[in-house]
Amino acid sequence: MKICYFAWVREKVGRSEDVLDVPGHVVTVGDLMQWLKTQGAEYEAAFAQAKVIRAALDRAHVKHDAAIGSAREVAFFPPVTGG
Amino acid sequence: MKICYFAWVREKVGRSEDVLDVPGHVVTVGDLMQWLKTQGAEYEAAFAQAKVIRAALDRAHVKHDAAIGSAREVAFFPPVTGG
Amino acid sequence: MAVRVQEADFDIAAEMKLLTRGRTDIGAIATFTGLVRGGAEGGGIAEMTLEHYPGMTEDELARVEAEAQRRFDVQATLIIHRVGALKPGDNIVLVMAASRHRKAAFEAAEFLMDYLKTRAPFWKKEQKADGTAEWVDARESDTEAERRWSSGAR
Amino acid sequence: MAVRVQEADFDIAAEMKLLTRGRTDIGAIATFTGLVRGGAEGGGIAEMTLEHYPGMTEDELARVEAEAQRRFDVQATLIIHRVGALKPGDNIVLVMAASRHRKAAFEAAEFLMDYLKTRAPFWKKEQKADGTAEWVDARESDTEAERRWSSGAR
Repeated sequence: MKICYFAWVREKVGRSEDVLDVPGHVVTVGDLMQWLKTQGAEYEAAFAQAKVIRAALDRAHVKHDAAIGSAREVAFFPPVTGG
Repeated sequence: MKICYFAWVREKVGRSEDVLDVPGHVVTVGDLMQWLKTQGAEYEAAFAQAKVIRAALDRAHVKHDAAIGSAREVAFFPPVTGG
Repeated sequence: MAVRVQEADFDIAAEMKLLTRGRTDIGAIATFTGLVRGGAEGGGIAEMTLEHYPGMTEDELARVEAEAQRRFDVQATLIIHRVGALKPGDNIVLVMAASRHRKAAFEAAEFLMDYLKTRAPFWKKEQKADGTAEWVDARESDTEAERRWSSGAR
Repeated sequence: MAVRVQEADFDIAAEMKLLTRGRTDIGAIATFTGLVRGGAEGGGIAEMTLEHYPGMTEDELARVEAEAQRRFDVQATLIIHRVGALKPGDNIVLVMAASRHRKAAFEAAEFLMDYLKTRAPFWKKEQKADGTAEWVDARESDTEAERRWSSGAR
């Protein structure tokens, strides 16, 4: 699964994307963040305040309880600040 | 007293301004319109629907009951349609 | 803070550059441009003539602008209104409001237009394609639009 | 109906001409331009970097634009958003809405900005004059501004 990071999430993780094999018990976007936190200090730092992080599945906004299903691309980022 | 006309008021009166000696009983802007109506067929036509005509004294909007006082320029025109 | 009445067309990009030149405290600019519409088929408009009351127009626009500056947190405003003969598609009016934030910029631009529409002494005459000509009637919706600024509805 | 994400600056006059070219059914164009502010003295901003999510940005802006077209009586809309390194005074975003009448044009432009601010995946990082850098925090007022479009308050 391709996982993309943006803004300070990207900076804390230390890279802009990962391609990872995710265990079967990871069902929702929220589950994925919890699992990522166990994958190293950089992930732990990036997802420490998981509540404020926003997510997208295949480039559309979703809530943390959204099922990842067959999505090919998951993204994590802070609240947007364009405009 | 200088009296200016604009848009269809001007077209009906047939000129864009008059300089007229106005009798003493003409106190308000409304009085002036009533008196003008007696000054010829063109004025009668122009001020037939006096209620819809707007007025200005020395280039500031006023209501029909405004006293002309020492104003040097009175103007009559339809509701504005710029913008 | 500028008000202009002119026959010539205007360039919105040039006006915006002038308004912001040398300053970095402006974060938001809302603008409104009014154009001559061609009207319906058949009864289409060939030309529009804009008459105004020289002297009063400038005074009234300056009053409208001062009132916007008083009501809203805006750093700069601009009103340009054309007069004379115009064709469908031509620019008629440009209003611009610059502020730190977008809410004040939008509100000030809307306010400027609503007040201009009911207070500035301009009159439009439409020459139709069939040769007839008519003075444009004032719209009740414009009076309503102005009224909301005094009703406390916003 | 157009959406662009680009590093280059834009020219509002040229964009407006493109939007109205060959048509005479547009009577009103409302625009919004967002600019980089310099910030307070001392803590002033030297540079701003705009990051985005390529692919999703364009999709999201297109969704926002389609929603504006559905909600308001607009004939044409445009969104241009810059990315990359910008300086105080530089343009960030341009939104444009063209309609027959001014009310729909203003409402659509405000709607586009409110939705863009909360939905389009852009992130701003400010480089301060003192050498520090910070990601800009999202503003609660932006979320409130978006919410009014679903609350039926307007």
